[in-house]
Amino acid sequence: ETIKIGLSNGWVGSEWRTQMIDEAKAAAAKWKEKGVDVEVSVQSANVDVPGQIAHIRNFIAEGVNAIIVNPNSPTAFDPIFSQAKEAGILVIATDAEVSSPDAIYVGIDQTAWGAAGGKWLAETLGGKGKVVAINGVAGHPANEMRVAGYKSVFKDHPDIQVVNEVNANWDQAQGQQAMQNILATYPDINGVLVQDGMAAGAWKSIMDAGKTGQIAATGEIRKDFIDLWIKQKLNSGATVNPPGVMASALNVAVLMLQGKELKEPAKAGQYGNALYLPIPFIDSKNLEEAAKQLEGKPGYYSYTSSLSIEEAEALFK
Amino acid sequence: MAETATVPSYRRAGGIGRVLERYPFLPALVIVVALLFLNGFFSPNSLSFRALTGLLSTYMALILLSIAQTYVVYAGDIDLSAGAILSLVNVAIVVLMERWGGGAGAVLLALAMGLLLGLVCGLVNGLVVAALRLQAIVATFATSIFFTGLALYILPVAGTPAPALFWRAYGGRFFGVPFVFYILAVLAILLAVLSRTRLVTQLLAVGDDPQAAYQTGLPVVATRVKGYVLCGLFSALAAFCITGDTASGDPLVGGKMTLYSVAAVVLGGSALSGGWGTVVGSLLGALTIALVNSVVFFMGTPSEWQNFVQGLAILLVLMAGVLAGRRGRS
Amino acid sequence: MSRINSFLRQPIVVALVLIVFLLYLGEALSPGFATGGQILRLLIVASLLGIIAAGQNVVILGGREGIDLSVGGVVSLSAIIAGNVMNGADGGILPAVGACLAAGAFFGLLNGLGVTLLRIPPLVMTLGMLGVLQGLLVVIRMGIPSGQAAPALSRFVTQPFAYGIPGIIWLWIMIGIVMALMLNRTVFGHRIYAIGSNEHAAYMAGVPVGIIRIALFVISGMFAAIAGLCLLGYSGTSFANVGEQYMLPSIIAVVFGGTSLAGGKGGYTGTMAGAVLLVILQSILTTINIEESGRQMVFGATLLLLMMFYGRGRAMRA
Amino acid sequence: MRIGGEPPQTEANGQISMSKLKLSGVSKAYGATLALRRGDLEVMAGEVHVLMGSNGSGKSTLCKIIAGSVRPDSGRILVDDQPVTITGPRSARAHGIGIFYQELSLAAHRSVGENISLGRLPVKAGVFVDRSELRQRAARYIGLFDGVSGEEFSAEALVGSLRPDQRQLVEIMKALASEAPLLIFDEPTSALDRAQVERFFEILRDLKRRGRGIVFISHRMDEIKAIGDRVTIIRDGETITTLNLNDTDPATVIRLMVGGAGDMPASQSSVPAVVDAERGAALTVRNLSGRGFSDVSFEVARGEILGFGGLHGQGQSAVLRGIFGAGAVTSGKILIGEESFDASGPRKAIRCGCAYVSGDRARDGVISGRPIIENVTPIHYLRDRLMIARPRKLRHKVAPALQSMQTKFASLFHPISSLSGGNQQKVIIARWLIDRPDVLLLDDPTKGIDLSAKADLFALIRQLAADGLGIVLYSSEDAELLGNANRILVFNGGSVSRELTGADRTRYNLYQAAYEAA
Ligand SMILES: Nc1ncnc2c1ncn2[C@@H]1O[C@H](COP(=O)(O)OP(=O)(O)OP(=O)(O)O)[C@@H](O)[C@H]1O
Ligand SMILES: Nc1ncnc2c1ncn2[C@@H]1O[C@H](COP(=O)(O)OP(=O)(O)OP(=O)(O)O)[C@@H](O)[C@H]1O
Ligand SMILES: [Mg+2]
Ligand SMILES: [Mg+2]
Repeated sequence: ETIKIGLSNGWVGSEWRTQMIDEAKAAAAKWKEKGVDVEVSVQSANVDVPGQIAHIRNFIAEGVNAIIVNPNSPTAFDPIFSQAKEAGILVIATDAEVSSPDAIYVGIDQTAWGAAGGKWLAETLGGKGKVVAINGVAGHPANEMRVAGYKSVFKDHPDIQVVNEVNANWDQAQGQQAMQNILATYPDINGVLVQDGMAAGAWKSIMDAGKTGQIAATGEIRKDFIDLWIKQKLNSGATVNPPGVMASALNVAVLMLQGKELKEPAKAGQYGNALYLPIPFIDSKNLEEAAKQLEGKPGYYSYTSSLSIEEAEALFK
Repeated sequence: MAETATVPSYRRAGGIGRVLERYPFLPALVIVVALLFLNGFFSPNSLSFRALTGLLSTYMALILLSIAQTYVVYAGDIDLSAGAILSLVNVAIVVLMERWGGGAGAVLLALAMGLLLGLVCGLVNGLVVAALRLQAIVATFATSIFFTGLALYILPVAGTPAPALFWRAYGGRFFGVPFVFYILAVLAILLAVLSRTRLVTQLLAVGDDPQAAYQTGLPVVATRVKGYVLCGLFSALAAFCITGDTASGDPLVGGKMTLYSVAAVVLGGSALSGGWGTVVGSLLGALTIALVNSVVFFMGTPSEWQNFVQGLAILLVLMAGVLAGRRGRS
Repeated sequence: MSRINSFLRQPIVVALVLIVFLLYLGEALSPGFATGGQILRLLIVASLLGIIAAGQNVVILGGREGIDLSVGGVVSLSAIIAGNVMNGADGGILPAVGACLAAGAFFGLLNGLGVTLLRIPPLVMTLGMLGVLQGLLVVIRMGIPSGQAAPALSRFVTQPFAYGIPGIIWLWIMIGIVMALMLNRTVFGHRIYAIGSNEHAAYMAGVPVGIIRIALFVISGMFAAIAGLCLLGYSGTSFANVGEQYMLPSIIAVVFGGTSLAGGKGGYTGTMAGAVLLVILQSILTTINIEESGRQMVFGATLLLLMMFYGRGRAMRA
Repeated sequence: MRIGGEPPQTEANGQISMSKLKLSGVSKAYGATLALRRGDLEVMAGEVHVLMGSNGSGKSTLCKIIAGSVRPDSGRILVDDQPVTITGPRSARAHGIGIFYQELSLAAHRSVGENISLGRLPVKAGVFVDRSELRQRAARYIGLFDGVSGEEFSAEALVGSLRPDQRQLVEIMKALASEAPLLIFDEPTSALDRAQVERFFEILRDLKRRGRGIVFISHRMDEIKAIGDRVTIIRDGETITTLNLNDTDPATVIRLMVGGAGDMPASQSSVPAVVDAERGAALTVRNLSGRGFSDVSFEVARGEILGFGGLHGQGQSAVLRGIFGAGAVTSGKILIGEESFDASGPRKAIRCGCAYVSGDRARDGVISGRPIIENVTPIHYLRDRLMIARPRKLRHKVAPALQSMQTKFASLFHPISSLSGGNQQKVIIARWLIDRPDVLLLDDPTKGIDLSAKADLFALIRQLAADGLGIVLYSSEDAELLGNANRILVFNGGSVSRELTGADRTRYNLYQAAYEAA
């Protein structure tokens, strides 16, 4: 009997999302190898919130068994998810948490993600120094959680002074411009906390300003950047938000549809519906290893990890 | 002195042209019906009463936003801040409802405040564009940044849930009929009433040729301001719908909807240059956008092609809307 | 006296005065803002915007509600194509330039054909094209590996090239000169203004209106492509949707430069000043330490305030 | 009758509330252009007061000041001897002033009926348009022009789909519908045919009888004689004098209008009926059909001025546009000289030596907002296939062309919009004179041009003919045709109904031919 799973992705602005979908499809193929017929149907396009709600409606109309969604809003899906549940559909959110009690979240803890970067920076700077933060889209939940994460870490390091925080909308070029402006007005900063693709941009500005050796800044996980990291011997550390989260979520979904029960029910997070996955971290210690995983991949390919079927099974009774 | 005299070439409309002159939204209607048919062909389920109700309740916000946009387009203006107004009203009412306890009274009061907020935003746009005479595209882009900032100030991060009373009513049924159909009915009456007002005729006359309208003695500035106010009010109504459908506040929720609303207006056969159009067309235009998105999926388009096919389909329908609208006018 | 007055009212003079004022303000708010090096770096960003705005400018000058919303998509596409063609090798620069210009010209041509042959309003045509381009970017990225900027290109954009000034700024200055010559000293330029002021009269005077308008969109596409290429040099690698953030700012730069959105009136020199003005304003906002919501409100309000200096429509009563 | 919502300004039987309007010392400058230096005017109830002055003398400016759409710099306006401030068109209406604008003030996508009432939309319940009142009003005013407004003219027709003369009728109806005690008509007849003008004059006379005051502007002497009571003459923005038309003769009026020089239009009696046949044909048209005309054939010899006559919109303009490549041609043959050509567009036609001047200069001619010189050079650039523009180098070619028509301008680099309508038209004509064309197509070129400018223009046209050009002249004024054309083709229903040659070229025959099949 076929298990039908709908994947909804509401934003196609980055390669990370593409890789996320690809890995989820690959995970479905793995199930086929094991004799479980998992069929995915994908909706992936730039849509607004109503557009993504329409994605879910389409899946309900199609009669899928489970829906995995990378949501454009944390709370906007409550009503539609409850409709999905009424229709007997399992709903899993990934990459960004949702408030709906009718869904579970399988992915990383964005707050912990932010905290990991903050922790690395604080330790690298020896607990003191001037720091700036370049954040993503203001008002976006993932961004706000990450910000909360590093802030909580810095609370324990009173000598770390956050001199400015700017938003560069997860856009590499904007991150680069923001860094440029920051370097001009705060020439004496020691550390930079910057998220995802913007890190490549920020580092570009740092290198252009000839301050590569003087500044520690968080990095990112695309092959392009990791190559640069090694070559330029950057003082960097990158928290990994692996594009494999959707694949992990898919594995969990299949097992749940097979009637298995989680050992520890998904009860974590602010909404009490999260199952958090481990967050890998890349720094000078395991940089070479990360580079090895990415060998031969295209430049935009992100370092990834996901629960294998076996690892997922281990989570269940 | 020369600008005022440019009047379009004189040509008689033929048979089809005449029908289109009367019912400019006809092409949009044909497209919507065709898309519904395609949807049903690829996925019969998607034409079920339940699915159609869902479609309406999800896209009611875009429908209202497109109607909002239509009234400024009537006068030859444009409002790139409509989506930002929607976001602002969305977060404002959600926060107010929560603060006031989420009861029926709180909900109604918050909605009233939401309408007022929409009105004020529209007024700001109107004053900036019509009274200060700034160019509409850039000025409303600037106000959209301002409104978004305000929305972020009110609700820094997406989240606060709307009271269950509110969204359950929006998604619920009364006497066995889904609530959105009541909305649709009220909307139909409202639009019919509005279309008979002097304001709409004046908006269209102003959009046709502002200088001529002024010389005729029409209150051009006041009319354009009223158009923006109407747009603000309908944007607020759109915000109510999105709040009903999403049950939460999100300061960025309307960001992408603005350009869709402009597209919907064009799809409906209205002229962006003003003076010509219908709100029914815009309603159908919004439905077209909704249906294109799902048809592309139900057709089984591979995921990496979905955005492209949608983009292409919308471009083609936009062209069709413009060409048909032109036949109606000439 | 009235001559001085009208000189002071020229958009470009207004822009220059505002630029100086904002630099002072920036320096006052955050010392170090207006140093030479930083100004150069601001100019690099301004030139990226300014090059896109050059295409936007001619399309707007050509009238009939001319506007090109697809520039953002073309910039992204060009950056992706360029990254893949050159893939980190200096030898790949020339082919990349060719490929980008061809792509930019192609989509400009499509825009132009839609606008002239089918008479689709430019806003609609280019908005639709933007959607298509965004979709195409997804498709393309699936098929080809992303590439790196050639070192020479990166140096050209970010490092001093001659007299301590980066190559991209020289390029921008050259574009400025070419644009000024084209608009004022060629028949083509006069024809742009002619179709922008009164298209039908231009047609009756033998101006090939359609061809010119198509050419304007092609030019716009090509400038956007050049900007995409430079953006690749600026950021080192190509990535998705780099161009989108330039779409509306490119229009604002044109408006700040004193070009009327109604067409037929304005020029590029003002637009260059407008681009600088906008970039300075944005970066002042980045450097002052306030909440993002506050930044956005200040930015929106300031834009409105600045617009009061420019292109205000004529009063109904003369 | 009561108009819903608004207090009635006038009664239907024509009782009025204004008996005198007086302007004194009104002035207006547009930047450096002094459009009006000192405008004085006194209009009484029950008279048709003609305003005369050459192009750019400030007539329209004066009218717009009264109507509130232009803000005067100085001067006083008195209604019934009470000083009033007119703050805009609405306020002018409230003071009892209605106007017909020279450039019209219509909404192209609204119906005729809506346009008629647009300035004073009837409302019910405070906010809704009173459709039935709207219809009644439309019927009332459309009825006034029954029989002369042309087919397909109805309350429901969209104004944008009407012919120019029909639009002018709508603007007239709109002015009438204001029911204002004082009505201003700024060149209301420039696109009307004779029958329409006559009907309009009947209406004016009726209004006059009912005690309305009327300001009337036209450049046509015969119209002024037919309808005017008094005339105020404006020269260079200054009111010269006001005269009783009964006590003056046209020559005096014209002398006052043009000032000291007093050039009279050239005597127009001795136009030769035939030209040298040896010079050969400049333009040959055989069995030409297209939108608005069918099976038109004629030949124009070098040195000949061929006139097109007949009522408005009988295909004259369409033929000229068709030849020039700017209008649809479905079949037929056109030869310029000996060479056959098919005008795929104006570009081709211009390259083949065709020139076309339209009376609708705002639409077809003026590149508004650009300098005068850029309005003169495009044809030269095209014919010489130039790529580089050197306006300053072209001055020596441009200046003589402009001077040949006594064009008044301050500098070649000032925008063309700083000139009056007539001078703008001269600039447009000048663009064809730098490189001599072989064929000159004139499509009612003097629409709205004053008498002395007309005289200059026709002197030039005859000179061009003498130099060997073939000229086709379509004019809505019989005098222009009779005074300049060697032969006249009278159009009716899209084809040539009659050819007038030699001694047949009389006013009577022209009338007769125009009306006989219509
Ligand atoms: N909007 C304007 N801007 C600048 N100059 C203007 C404007 N309107 C009129 N003028 C100038 O004012 C002067 C008077 O123009 P006006 O239109 O009143 O003349 P007119 O007597 O009506 O001429 P015509 O018979 O050609 O219609 C002209 O020199 C004209 O160029
Ligand atoms: N000075 C100029 N600068 C730039 N482009 C120009 C210039 N002049 C003309 N062009 C463009 O080049 C095109 C070809 O110009 P040209 O005048 O040679 O046309 P053509 O080939 O002779 O035209 P046709 O034979 O179709 O009438 C024109 O349509 C115009 O768009
Ligand atoms: Mg006049
Ligand atoms: Mg005139």
